[in-house]
Amino acid sequence: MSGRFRTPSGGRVDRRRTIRFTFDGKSYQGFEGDTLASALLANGVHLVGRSFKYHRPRGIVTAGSDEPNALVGVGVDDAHYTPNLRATQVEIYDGLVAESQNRWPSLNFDVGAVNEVFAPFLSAGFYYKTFMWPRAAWAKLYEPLIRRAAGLGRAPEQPDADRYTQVYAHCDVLIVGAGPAGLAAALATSASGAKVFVCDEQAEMGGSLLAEKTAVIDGLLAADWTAKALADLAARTNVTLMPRTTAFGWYPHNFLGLCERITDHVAKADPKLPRERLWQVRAKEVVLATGALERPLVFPDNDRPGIMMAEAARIYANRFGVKPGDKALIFTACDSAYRAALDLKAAGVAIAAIADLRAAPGGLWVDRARAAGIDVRAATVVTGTSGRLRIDSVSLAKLGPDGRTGASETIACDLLLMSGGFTPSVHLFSQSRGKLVYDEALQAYLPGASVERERSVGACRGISDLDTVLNDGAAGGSGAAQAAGFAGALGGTFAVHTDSVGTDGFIGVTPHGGHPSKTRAWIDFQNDVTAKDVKLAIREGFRSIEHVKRYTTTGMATDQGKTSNMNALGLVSETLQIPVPQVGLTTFRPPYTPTTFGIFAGQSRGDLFDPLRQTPIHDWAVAQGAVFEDVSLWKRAHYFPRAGEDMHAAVARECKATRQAVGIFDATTLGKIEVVGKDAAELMNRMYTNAWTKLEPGRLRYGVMLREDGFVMDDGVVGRMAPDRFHITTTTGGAPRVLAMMEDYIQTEWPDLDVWLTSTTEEWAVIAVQGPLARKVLEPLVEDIDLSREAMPHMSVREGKICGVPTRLFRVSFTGELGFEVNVPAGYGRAVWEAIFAAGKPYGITPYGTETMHVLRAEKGFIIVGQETDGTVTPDDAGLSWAIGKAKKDFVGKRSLARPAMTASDRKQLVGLLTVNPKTVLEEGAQIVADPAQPIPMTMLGHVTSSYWSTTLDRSIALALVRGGRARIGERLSVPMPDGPITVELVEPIFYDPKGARLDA
Amino acid sequence: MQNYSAFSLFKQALGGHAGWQKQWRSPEPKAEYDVIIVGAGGHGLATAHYLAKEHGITNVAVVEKGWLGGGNTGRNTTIIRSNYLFDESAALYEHALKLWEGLSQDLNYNVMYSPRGVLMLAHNIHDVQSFKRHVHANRLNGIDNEWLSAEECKEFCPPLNIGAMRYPILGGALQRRGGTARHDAVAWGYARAADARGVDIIENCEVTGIRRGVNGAVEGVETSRGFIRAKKVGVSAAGHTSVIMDMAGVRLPLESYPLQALVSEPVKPAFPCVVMSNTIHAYISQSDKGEMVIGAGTDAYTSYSQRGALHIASHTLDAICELVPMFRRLRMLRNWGGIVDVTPDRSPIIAKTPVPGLYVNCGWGTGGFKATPGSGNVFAWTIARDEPHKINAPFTIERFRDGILIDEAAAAAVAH
Amino acid sequence: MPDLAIRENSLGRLASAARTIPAAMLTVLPDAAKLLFRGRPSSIDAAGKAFGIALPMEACRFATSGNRTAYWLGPDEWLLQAVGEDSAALFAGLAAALAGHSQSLVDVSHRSDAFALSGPQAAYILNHGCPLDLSLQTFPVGMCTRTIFGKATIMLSRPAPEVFHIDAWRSFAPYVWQLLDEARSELA
Amino acid sequence: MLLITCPHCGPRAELEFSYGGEAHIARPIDPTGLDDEAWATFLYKRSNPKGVHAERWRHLHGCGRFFNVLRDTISDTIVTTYPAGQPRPALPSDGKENAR
Ligand SMILES: Cc1cc2nc3c(=O)[nH]c(=O)nc-3n(C[C@H](O)[C@H](O)[C@H](O)COP(=O)(O)OP(=O)(O)OC[C@H]3O[C@@H](n4cnc5c(N)ncnc54)[C@H](O)[C@@H]3O)c2cc1C
Ligand SMILES: NC(=O)c1ccc[n+]([C@@H]2O[C@H](COP(=O)([O-])OP(=O)(O)OC[C@H]3O[C@@H](n4cnc5c(N)ncnc54)[C@H](O)[C@@H]3O)[C@@H](O)[C@H]2O)c1
Ligand SMILES: Cc1cc2nc3c(=O)[nH]c(=O)nc-3n(C[C@H](O)[C@H](O)[C@H](O)COP(=O)(O)O)c2cc1C
Ligand SMILES: [Zn+2]
Repeated sequence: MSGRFRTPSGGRVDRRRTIRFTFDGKSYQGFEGDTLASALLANGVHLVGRSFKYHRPRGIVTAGSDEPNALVGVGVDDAHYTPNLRATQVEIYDGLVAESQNRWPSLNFDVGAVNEVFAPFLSAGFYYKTFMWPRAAWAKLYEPLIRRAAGLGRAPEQPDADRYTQVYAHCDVLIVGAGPAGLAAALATSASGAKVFVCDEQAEMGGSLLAEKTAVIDGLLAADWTAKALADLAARTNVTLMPRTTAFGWYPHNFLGLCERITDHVAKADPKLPRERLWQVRAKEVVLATGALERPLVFPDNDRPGIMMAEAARIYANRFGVKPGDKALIFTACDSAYRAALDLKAAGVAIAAIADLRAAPGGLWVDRARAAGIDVRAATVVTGTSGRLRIDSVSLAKLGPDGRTGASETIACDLLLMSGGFTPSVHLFSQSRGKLVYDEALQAYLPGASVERERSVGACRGISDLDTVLNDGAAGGSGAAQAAGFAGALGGTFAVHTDSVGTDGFIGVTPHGGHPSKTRAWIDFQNDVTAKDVKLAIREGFRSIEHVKRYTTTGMATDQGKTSNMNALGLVSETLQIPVPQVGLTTFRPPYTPTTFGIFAGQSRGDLFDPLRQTPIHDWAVAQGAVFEDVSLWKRAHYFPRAGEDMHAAVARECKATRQAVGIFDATTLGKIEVVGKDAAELMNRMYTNAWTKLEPGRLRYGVMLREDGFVMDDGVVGRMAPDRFHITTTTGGAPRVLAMMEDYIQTEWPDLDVWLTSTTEEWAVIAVQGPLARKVLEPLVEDIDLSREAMPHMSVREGKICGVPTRLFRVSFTGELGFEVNVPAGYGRAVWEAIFAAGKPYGITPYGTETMHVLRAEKGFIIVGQETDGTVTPDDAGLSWAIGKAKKDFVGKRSLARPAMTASDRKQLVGLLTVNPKTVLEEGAQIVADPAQPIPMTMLGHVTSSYWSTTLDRSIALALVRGGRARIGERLSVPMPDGPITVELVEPIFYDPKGARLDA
Repeated sequence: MQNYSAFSLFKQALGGHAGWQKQWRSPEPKAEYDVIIVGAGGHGLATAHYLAKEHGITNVAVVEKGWLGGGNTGRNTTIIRSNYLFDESAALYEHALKLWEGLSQDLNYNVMYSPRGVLMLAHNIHDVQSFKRHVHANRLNGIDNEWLSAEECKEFCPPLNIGAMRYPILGGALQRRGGTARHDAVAWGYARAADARGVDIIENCEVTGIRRGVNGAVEGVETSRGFIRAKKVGVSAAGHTSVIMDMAGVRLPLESYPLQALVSEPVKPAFPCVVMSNTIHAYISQSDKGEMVIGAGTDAYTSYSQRGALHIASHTLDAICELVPMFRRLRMLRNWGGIVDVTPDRSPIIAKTPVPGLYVNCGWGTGGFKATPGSGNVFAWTIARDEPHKINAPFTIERFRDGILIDEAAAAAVAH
Repeated sequence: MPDLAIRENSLGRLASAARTIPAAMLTVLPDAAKLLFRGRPSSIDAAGKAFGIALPMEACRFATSGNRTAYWLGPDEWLLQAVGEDSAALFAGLAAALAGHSQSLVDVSHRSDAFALSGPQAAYILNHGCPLDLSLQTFPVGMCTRTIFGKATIMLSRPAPEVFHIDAWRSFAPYVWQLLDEARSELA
Repeated sequence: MLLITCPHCGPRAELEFSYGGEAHIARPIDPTGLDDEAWATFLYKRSNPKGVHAERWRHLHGCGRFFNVLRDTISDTIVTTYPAGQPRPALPSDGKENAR
C-alpha cells in the first residue's frame, strides 16, 4: 500500500509497481507514475517546506510547474544534488532521496520561524530603512545575517557528476503543450506532412485531459482519446513527441530553447545518457498550446499546509488516485471548483462546504453540487484559517452586498481548496514580443498581435471549454501548416460531450473584514509577500507595478509569479483605483521555469571548452617535458626544463645554447596569409605602413599594420614569393583579425583590386633554427637552396626542398642570431623537426620555448605586439617610424596618425631600462616615476613592458614605454615598489649586437 | 525627509506601518525648471541630488520615460570597483567608490554597498602582465588592488576551481573595497533624497524633442506630457542617448548594444565575493537574497530590444560551470537584457556639448553602475558651473577628434 | 637524406582509438591534394577545364569526378580536391593553365584534415554543434558549405544521405572529432 | 539567435556570421584631405538608430562574403538583405513599422 490517502482504485499510477523513497530521512512508498508531491500526499504529508522570509510552514499548493511552496532538495549525494526542485514535478523512483529546505534543525521545528515574531518589523523593504549604523556593520554584521536567513535550498558542494548535451533542430511546426489544444493541433498539422515537434513539460502528454474522467471526444472517453491521439502521432514519421521537455525561452526569429529532462526520473540511469538536453529549435511556425494556470484566492492566512488549488486537488484525485485530505472546504469564484468538489467527493473526500465568493452562483455545476448534497454557500468568504503545521479549521463569513463581511463561523477541515479562476499561460507569447491585450470579461491578458510566426490555441488564449479548445487547436494546427507551406492540413472538428465550467474568476484580495494592518493574506507564497506589503509599497509611492514588484519582491521568486502576478495586479488596481490594464504588466522573461546551468554549458567543458589548438610538433614537445602556455586558442611550449631545472634555469640554458650554438623553436602558431593577384603589392601598400612595391621576389620585409584609428594592430615578416604573391606572417593571436580586416577592405572598399587572400596558417609548420651554427645544421638537409651568406642574405626567402619535402625557407631572425625559419607542409612538420633535431645533435641543438624567444628578442629590442604595444600605441611610440613608407599617400591608419594627440612629443615611447643594480629584475607592469618620494597619487611616466634576466649580458634588462622617453635617454628614473624604489637608467631599446653583425653572419 | 532608522522602523511597526510617507512624490511637470535631467536612472537621479545638495539648484526636474530606475540601473550585475588603469579613469571611479562608502548614510537609505572584494582572474601570461600593471598603477594612485596567486584566489573564494580546466587560473587581482550594492536601492535612495530637496521626478514622461532657440541654445524639452522649459538640459539616458541627442542635432560616437544578465534560483550563501574573468567571460556574485547574479556579454549587433541571444548566455554559463563546477546543477531563474551605449574607447563622456545649455553623460557601456555617485556628482558640477570638474575634464566629446582616447579596454582587454 | 614525404594526419591518434558506433561512425578520410582557387568570373572556366571538372556555379554544391572534387565555397572561391594526388603537380598544371587570368591559386593540402561521419544518426550528431538544418530537403546530397561546429569552422559536405564529410583545419580537427565523439556517446 | 539570409547561401544561423557595423560608411578617397572633425566622424560617429538600421554582416563561417542587412533595432526583425555595394533600399516604413 502506498499511504492511507490512496484511493482504492483509479488514477494513472501503476499500482503494481511500488516505489520506495525517503523524505527528510523517513521512508515512504508510492507508485510508479507518482510525483513526489502525489506520493507524499498519499501518505498524508502536506508540510514540505518553509517559506523564504518568515519560515512559515508550507504545503503543496499545485500539481504542476507553477508550484510556489513545495520546493525540495533531491539527490543521494552532493554530486547529484539539486536544490529547489518542485515536488510537483519530481517523479519518484526507487531510492529517491529528498529533503525539505530552509529549515533548521527540522521541518517541524524550525528555529528560523522566530522571524514570525519579528514579522511586524520585516515589512516590505525594511532592509532599505535600517542597518545603516554604524557604517561598517552592514557588511560585517547585518548582511551576513540576512544572507544566511535568505536563500531557500543549498548549493551542492561537489562538482556535478552528470553530463549535458545541446542539439540544434529544425521543424516546420513546433507545438508547445500537449493538452487537448496541442494534441488537436498536432493531429491537424502533421496530417499535412509537415515536420512537427510536440513538446510538453510533463512526463505524460495529455495536459488537462489526464485528469478528465467524464468528457467524451469522438465517442471515446478523454483518456482513451488521448491515448489514441498519442499513438496516432507516435506512428507518424513526421512527428516527434517530446515529453519532459519544457519550452523555456523564445529568442528572435522563431528560435526556441527547450530543455529535455532525460535521466532525473530513473533510478539507475543509463550512464551513456545525458541528464538533460538543450534543444535549440528553429521552427518555421510555432503553435502555443500552453494552457492556463489556476489562480489562488488571496485571503487571511491562506498559506497553511493543506490549502491547495481546487484543480490541483482534482488532479491528485483523478490522475494520481490520491485524496489530498479527509474533509475539504472549498473557496471559489468559479464553477470549475464545483467540478473538483464533485470529483473529490467521488474519490471519498468529505466536502464540508463550498464557499462561493459570487453573489448568486447558479447553473449546472452548482445544481449538481447541491444535488450531491454539498453545502453550497453563496456570497461567502474565508476570513481566516488555523492550524500550525496543517490547516485544521476555516472561518467563513457572509459577504453583504455592501462588501462587508458578517459574523464568522468556524468549520473544521484538513483541506481547503481554492480557485480564483484561470490565468492563460502567455509567457512564451510575451517572450516572443507579441502584444498582450487585456480582456475585461475574462479578467485576463490574452495574446494580441504577433511579432513572430506563431499562434496560440486553447486555454492559453482564453478558450476554455473542451470542445472549443479542441477545435481551436485543430484550426491553429492547420493554419500553422499552411503558413509553413503545407497544404492539405486537416482542421477537422471534434464531437465532444462535456459541460462548460464557464470563465468566472477573481483577481486581487477577497473581502475579509479583517484589520488591514493585522491580517496577512499571501499574494506571493514563496517570497512571503502579503497584501499588506503591496499596500505599503503603494503608500510609499511605488506606483508602477515594476516598482511594486521590486520593492515587495512579488513575482520574483522561483515561480516568477505564475500564481501571484494577477492577484498583485488586481490589488494594485484596486488600491490605486485604476483599471488593471493601466497598471501594466511586468515583463515575461526566459526561462519559463528554472533551467539547469548545465544545459547551457553543454559539451563545452574541460578540454572541449574551447578548441585546443596544437601544432604538429606538440607531441614531441610533450615527450621532451615542455611546459606549455595558452596563447589564444593555442598551446605553446613555454620552456623545456631538464631534471631539476626551474623556469629560470631552463631559460638561461636555452638562451645560451641559441646564442652560442643553435636553438630550435616551434613557430607554427604564427598566422599566415597568402596574398595573390596582380594587385597584391597594391593591397600590401594600402594595408601596411611599409612600402612594398620595390620589394623583390625572394626578399622578406618586416611589416606593421595599423587599425584605421592609427594604433598598431599587428606585425610580422612578409615574403614576396613572386611579383603577384606575398606570404604574410602575423602574430599568433592576431591572425583571424588581420585576415578579417584585409578581407573587409578588399570586398567593401576596393573591390576593383585583383587580389585574393587565403589563410595558410595551418598549411605550414614553421621551425625556427637560430644560432651561429644554424646554417651548418640545415645545409645537409636542403636540396637546391644555397644557404650561403652571399646567395641567401638576411631577410630573404627561397623555395626548394628540405628532407625531401617542399619548403619555403626564410632567412630571418627574431633572436639576433643567424637564423632560418623552415616552413614545411604541416603534415611533414613533425618529421622535418625531428630530422633537423637529429642533424643538430652534434652541434648541441637545443629546443627552446616562448620564454627564451621573448628574452632573446628583448635583448635585441624587438617588440612584441600585445606586450610593448597595447592598443594605444602608435608605430612611432613603439620606435617603428622607420617602417612607415614616408612617400605613401595613404594606408590604413595614416590619417589618424596626424591627429593632434598622436604627434604630441610627450607620448609614451619605447625605451630600454637598465636597473642601476644589475641584479635587480624589474616586474613587468611596474610603473615608472621621476620622484619616488612624491605623495600619492603619483605622477606616473610610464611602465615596464618587458623585463628579463639576460644570461647573455649577465644582467637584467627591460623595455618600457615612458612619456617623452626618447628624449630622456640617459636620465635616471625610479620604479617605486612596495619594498622600496628601484632606480633605473633610460637607454636605447637594444642591448645586444646593436649593429646586427650576428644576424648578417 | 522622514528619517529611516531601526528606531523609526520599530515605531512604524507598532503603528502597522501606517505612517510611512511617500519616498518621492509624483508631481505634475511645472512649466519651467532651472535644469532638466533626462533619464531617471542612477546617474540622472544622482545628478539631481548633487545639484540640489552641493550646488543649491533645487528647481530641477528629472524626466523619465518609464519608471525610475528601470533602465540599466535596475538591470545590472552591480559590480563596483575602482582599480582602473589610467589616471583619468582611476580618479573618476575612485571618486565614486569613496562616495559609495558613505552613500547609505548620505541618502539615509541602505543601498547595501557591500565591499566583499572583487577578484579578477588571470588565465594566461598576458593577463598576469596586464593585471600586475594595474596593481602597480593603482598602488601609486592610492587605490587598493593586490595580486593573489592561484592558491590565494582559492583561499579567498573557496568554490573556485583553480585546477583542471581549459584555461587554468594563474592568479588574480583583488580589490577588497570592491563589491556590490543593491541596484534598486541606489535609484530609490537618490530619488528620495533628491525629491526631499525639491527635485521633481516625473515618470512616464518621454522626451520627444529638444527645443532650441534662434541662437541655438537649449530652451527646453518636448515630452509626452507637453513642453517643459529649461535653459539647461542634462542627458543621462544611457542606451538611448543617441536617440535624444539626435533631437538636438548632435551626433555622438555611440552605439547601443544588448547586454545580458541572469540570476540563478536563490540558495544559501555559497559564494563569498565577486569574481570576474574577462578571458573566459564570466562575472558572478551572490546577492543578499541568495541568487547567483551573473553577467553575460553583449550581442554582436546593436539593438534596442533589451534582450539578448541564447548563445551569449550559454557562453557565459559554460564559463561559470568551468569556474565553479558545483554550480552546474543550479538553475537559471531569469535572464534579461539591458541596452548599453558604448563609445569607441569604452570610456564615458561627461561633458558639455556643442549646443549651449545641453550637457551629456553617457557612454558607460557595460560598466557605469559603479560610477553612479561619482558621475552624478561631477555631472552636477558641470551643469551647475557650465564647466567640467577636474575629474571629468578629460571625458570630453572632442577627445575622439583629437585622438586623446582613454582606452582601458585596449590597454588591458579588461571589460567592466 | 631521410625521405620524409610521409604525411602525418592530425587525427591519426584519435582515429586509431575510435569507437565503433554504427549509428554514427567516425572515420578518417584519405589525404588529398587541395588547392584553393579564387578568381574573377573570367578565370573560372579555365580553372574547371584544367582541373577536369566544371566548377559548380550553384552556391553550396560540389561536383565529383573520379578522385577529384570541386567544392563551391563562395562566389569567387572553390576548393579543388584530388584524393591521393601530388599537390605540386596539380598546382603546376593549373597554374600554367591559369597564367594570365585574374585569379589566385594556393596549395592548402596540409591546412586541413578530413573525416566522415556516417550512419543513420549522423545528422543528429552533427547537430550537436552545427546549427544547420540537415534534413535532405535543405541539405541535399551534393551540397557543401563552410559552417560552424561548436567553436570551430568546418567545411561540411554530403556525398550520400547518411554520410557527411567534415574538413577542418588541422589544429581544429581533433576538437571537432572529439566533440562529435562526445555527442555520439549516447548512441554507444 | 538571428536567422540571417546570406544573398549567396540562403538563411543561416547568426553563429555563422560576423557583424560589421553600420553600412554605407565609405572610407574617404583622400583621407588626408579631411580635417580632424570630418575624419573623426568617419571613424567613430554612427547613426545608432532606434528603428531600421542598415548594417554589414559577413558570412564568415560560410561563403565569406560581406553583405548588407536592414534590421529593425527595436524588434530585431530583418527587413531585407542586399549585396555590398548596393544602395540602401528605400522602405515605405523607414524608421517606423517593422515589416515581417
Ligand atoms: C546586464 C548589465 C550588466 C551590467 N553590469 C554592470 C556592473 O556589474 N557594474 C557596473 O558598474 N555597471 C554595469 N552595467 C552598466 C550600468 O548598468 C550602467 O552603466 C548604468 O546603470 C547606467 O546608469 P544610467 O543612470 O546612466 O542609465 P539608466 O539606468 O539606463 O537610466 C537612463 C534612463 O533614461 C531613460 N530614458 C531614455 N530615453 C528617455 C527619453 N526619451 N525620455 C525620458 N527618459 C528617457 C531610461 O528610461 C532610463 O531610465 C551593466 C549593464 C547591464 C545592462
Ligand atoms: N478556464 C480555462 O481556461 C481552463 C482552465 C483549466 C482547464 N481548462 C481546460 O483545459 C483544457 C485546455 O486545454 P489546453 O490544451 O489549452 O491546456 P492544457 O492545460 O490541457 O495543456 C497545456 C499543456 O501545456 C504544457 N505546457 C505549458 N507550458 C509549457 C512549456 N513552456 N513547455 C512545455 N510544456 C508546457 C502543460 O504541461 C500542459 O500539458 C480544456 O479542456 C479546458 O476545459 C480550461
Ligand atoms: C542584481 C539583480 C538581482 C535580481 N534578482 C532577481 C530575482 O531574485 N528574481 C527575479 O525574478 N528577478 C531578479 N532580477 C531581475 C529583475 O526581475 C528584472 O529582470 C530586471 O530588473 C530587468 O527588468 P525586466 O526583466 O523587467 O526588463 C534581478 C536583477 C538584478 C539586477
Ligand atoms: Zn554565404
